Amino acid sequence: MEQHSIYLDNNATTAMHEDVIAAVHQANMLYGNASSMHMAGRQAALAIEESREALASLIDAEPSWIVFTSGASEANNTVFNIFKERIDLGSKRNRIITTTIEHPSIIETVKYMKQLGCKVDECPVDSTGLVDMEAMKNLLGDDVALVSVMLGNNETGTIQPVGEITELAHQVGAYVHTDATQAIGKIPVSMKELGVDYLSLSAHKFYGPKGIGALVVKTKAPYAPLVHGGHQEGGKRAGTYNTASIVGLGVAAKIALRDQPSECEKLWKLREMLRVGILERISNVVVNGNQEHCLPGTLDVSFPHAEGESILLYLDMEGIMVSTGSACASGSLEPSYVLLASGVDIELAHGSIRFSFGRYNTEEDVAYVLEKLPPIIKRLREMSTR
Amino acid sequence: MEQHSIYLDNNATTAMHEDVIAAVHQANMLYGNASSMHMAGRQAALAIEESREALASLIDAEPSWIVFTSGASEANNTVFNIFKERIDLGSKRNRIITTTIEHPSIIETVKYMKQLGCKVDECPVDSTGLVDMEAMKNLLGDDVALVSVMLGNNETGTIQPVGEITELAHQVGAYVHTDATQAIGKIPVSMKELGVDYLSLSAHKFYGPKGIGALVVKTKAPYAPLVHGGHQEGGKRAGTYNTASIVGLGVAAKIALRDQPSECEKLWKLREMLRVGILERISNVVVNGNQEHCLPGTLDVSFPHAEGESILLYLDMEGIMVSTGSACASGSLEPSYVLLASGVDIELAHGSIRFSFGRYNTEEDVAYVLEKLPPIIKRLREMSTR
Amino acid sequence: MTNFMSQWVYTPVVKDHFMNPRNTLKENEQFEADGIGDVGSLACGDQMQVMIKVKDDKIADLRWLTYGCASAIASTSMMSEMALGLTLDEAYHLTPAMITEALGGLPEHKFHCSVLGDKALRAAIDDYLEKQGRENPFKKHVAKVICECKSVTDVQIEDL
Ligand SMILES: Cc1ncc(COP(=O)(O)O)c(C=O)c1O
Ligand SMILES: Cc1ncc(COP(=O)(O)O)c(C=O)c1O
Ligand code: FES
Ligand code: FES
Repeated sequence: MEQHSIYLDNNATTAMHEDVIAAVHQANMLYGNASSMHMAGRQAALAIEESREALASLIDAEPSWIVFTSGASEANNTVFNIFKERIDLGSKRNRIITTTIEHPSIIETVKYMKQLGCKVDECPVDSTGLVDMEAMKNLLGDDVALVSVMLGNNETGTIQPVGEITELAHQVGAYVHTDATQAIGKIPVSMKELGVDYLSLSAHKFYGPKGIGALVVKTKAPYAPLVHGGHQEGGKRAGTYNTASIVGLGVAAKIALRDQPSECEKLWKLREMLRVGILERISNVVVNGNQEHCLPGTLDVSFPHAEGESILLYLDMEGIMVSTGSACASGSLEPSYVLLASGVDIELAHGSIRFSFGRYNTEEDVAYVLEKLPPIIKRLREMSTR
Repeated sequence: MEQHSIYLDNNATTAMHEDVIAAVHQANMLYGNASSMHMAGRQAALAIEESREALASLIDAEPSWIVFTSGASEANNTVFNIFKERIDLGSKRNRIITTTIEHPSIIETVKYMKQLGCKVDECPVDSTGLVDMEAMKNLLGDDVALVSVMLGNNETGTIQPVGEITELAHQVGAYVHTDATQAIGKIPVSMKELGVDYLSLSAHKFYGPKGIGALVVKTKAPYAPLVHGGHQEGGKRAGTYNTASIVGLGVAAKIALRDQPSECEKLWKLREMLRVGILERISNVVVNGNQEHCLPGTLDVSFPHAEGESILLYLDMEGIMVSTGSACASGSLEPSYVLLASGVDIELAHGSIRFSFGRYNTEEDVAYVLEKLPPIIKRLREMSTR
Repeated sequence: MTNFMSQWVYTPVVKDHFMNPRNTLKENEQFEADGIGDVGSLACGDQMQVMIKVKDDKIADLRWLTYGCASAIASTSMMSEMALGLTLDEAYHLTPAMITEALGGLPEHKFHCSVLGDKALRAAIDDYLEKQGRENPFKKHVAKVICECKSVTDVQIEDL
């Protein structure tokens, strides 16, 4: 029935790689509890340790730093909870710095912590979504416990100078976390080079399974579990090992390590084709985010006088899947807080469309979008109050 | 090479049912983000809602009560965190009651909360592991916020009178949580009949995938997320929907609902065959836990003068997989806290072996164990200090 | 999973000694020990007894019994092979590290298991010297022999 199915929502989640699907299917036979000493348990434990090493290679970290979690949301919550606890226990470093454009799993956690009286400063960003480094320097001080800045933004793709920020933060003795969820597999990510103490990621953003991710924690960085219980993950995260998904994450990590350079090139090419094509065919268009420091596959565009949800649904009718603002906000009436934080006009912040490319997209996909999108925008603009 | 592979560690985790494996494999194609409005997202969302209904039917709850989590550990942590937060915010009901034999995901959470100054009472159990109802009555009072009592114990299989406890707790205005993780699929579990306000479960205990479970929360019971972020699960638990695993949980729930009565009968028969066989063949054996109120597939036995890990590993050499005490304690020197809490002698608490049956076990398995176990015990006892 | 035997929790040497422990006291065996050492207790989850025969100040023969885990069984079995024929002096200075090395390693949290057999051996030598009414030239060098399952640290093990 559907003739086209063009998935341009890869920043929300990706389709699993066929090798990952096969590996997960196989690993579903490794049913033993990886904490058990018997054969079934040991087989599962071995498979898990192999994945730990694969992930460590991908992000240039030590295998022992990796704590598998149910995803990046849990990983981000865990980091903030570590410092919430330390502050609650009376640590003199009692301030946290983050930014205005983090993922909801940080934004909402910060809201919650502030309600409880925690001191959190949100560093502003410039009009392209880049962290305002002057503001950051002014915010830093020896009362800062944690600085958390995402690596690549899920909505605009803007890449932050996390290495630089880390240096500054370490100078005042603060620990640094980066949410690298969107960057993994798209750009090179070296935890050692970035110098960060904590890093979050989620497998389903790089063709792995959903419901599995990791918090990567340097050995000397403070830690406290969010999920207390059994001794899994060295006592850092309780819960029976999710063997099959961890295996899937490991295979996805191996593929990402192998393919990242070529993927990066390909994604950027498709993204640029679409950007140039849209600007050629549609007038009055605003491309959001920083166009220099940008994740290769992300293109976020505002179409004044055309409402985001309507564009999304008309595109969907044509078999083109995109998202408005951040996927998490879908179904809500909120304008994109990421764009608002970058000083984008509220009307533009309401009507942004995110095209996010993945490994299965082709130039034909771009051509198809460039055929279908202009009449949709035209139609909506004609319908629109002027 | 391995001739026998007899898995008797089903309380630790079960092998996925083949229908579950097939459904998960299929659902891995439902890659869309279930929060997204486009086609791929809606397909995933539909599959998730079907699972929610299947789980609701299994435990006689409303679909809207279900919050999918990464497992029972997270679900248990979430419940305790809800009340920790309320108490922190100054609630007059500032005491929690639980028992001495809960799963580590509660025991450790309680330890942590006590360190932070929270008032938690652990109700004692009798020599069969049943909650001491007199002690419970004495502990209850109008300062109690939450009573948390597990339904079936993972180690001894002892089943608690949760319905009765709930009535008493509700009389003093406390909320009630039960960790039903071990009971699901083995005995009938009706959340409405039990009357509890919160219930935890994990899919991998009833032939579903690992890394997925649920906290089931009545509409009017207090709630606060453990993982803050996106609007998933009605804002109750952030993180991209783990579609495939949720689908697997749903299929496992359907199978459990269908097969629970016959499974219960079968598991009890195998367990009794083994219990009687051991008592006939091996002298000086102690069967732990309550033999009347007991999960059908669980048999926990202490063999004085034979050490648990050694028994486990000798059995493993014969292809028989069991666990000592709770799986979480494996590799540690701790005696079983569950048995110690039941007043079992410390030496017996050190050397207990848990045989836990599942749907793939047969009478031949029992016969094989009854052939291999006695010489192992004999050998270890000969080697043992006398 | 073709090669599951190599995936055993412990090393192949540990496995061999666990499956075929050497020099255990057989059920009806008469063993006239010159010295007996007991350490640990059932309550701790590990208990160890070492019996020695001494000839010309050498360990002429040795038997042991344990209520202990696989690591305890394997390390005591290994210890018993290493100790046979040693002078009392040499035997007294066998260390858990030497035993562990001979086993090809033990997991960190199982290190203390190798201490048990070793301590029991020293206790047996102490017992022998005491029964002989001889002065004990070794004892002052080491901590007293008690069950320390839960408190033995790597540092202490290094010290021994
Ligand atoms: C930047 C960023 N951080 C965190 C997350 C959360 O990941 P998950 O939903 O897998 O927990 C996402 C995606 O949803 C993301 O894009
Ligand atoms: C009674 C009980 N509660 C909770 C859990 C935790 O489940 P999970 O490890 O899936 O989080 C388990 C099993 O490990 C259990 O047996
Ligand atoms: S008119 Fe429908 S969301 Fe505002
Ligand atoms: S002897 Fe105590 S655990 Fe090995």
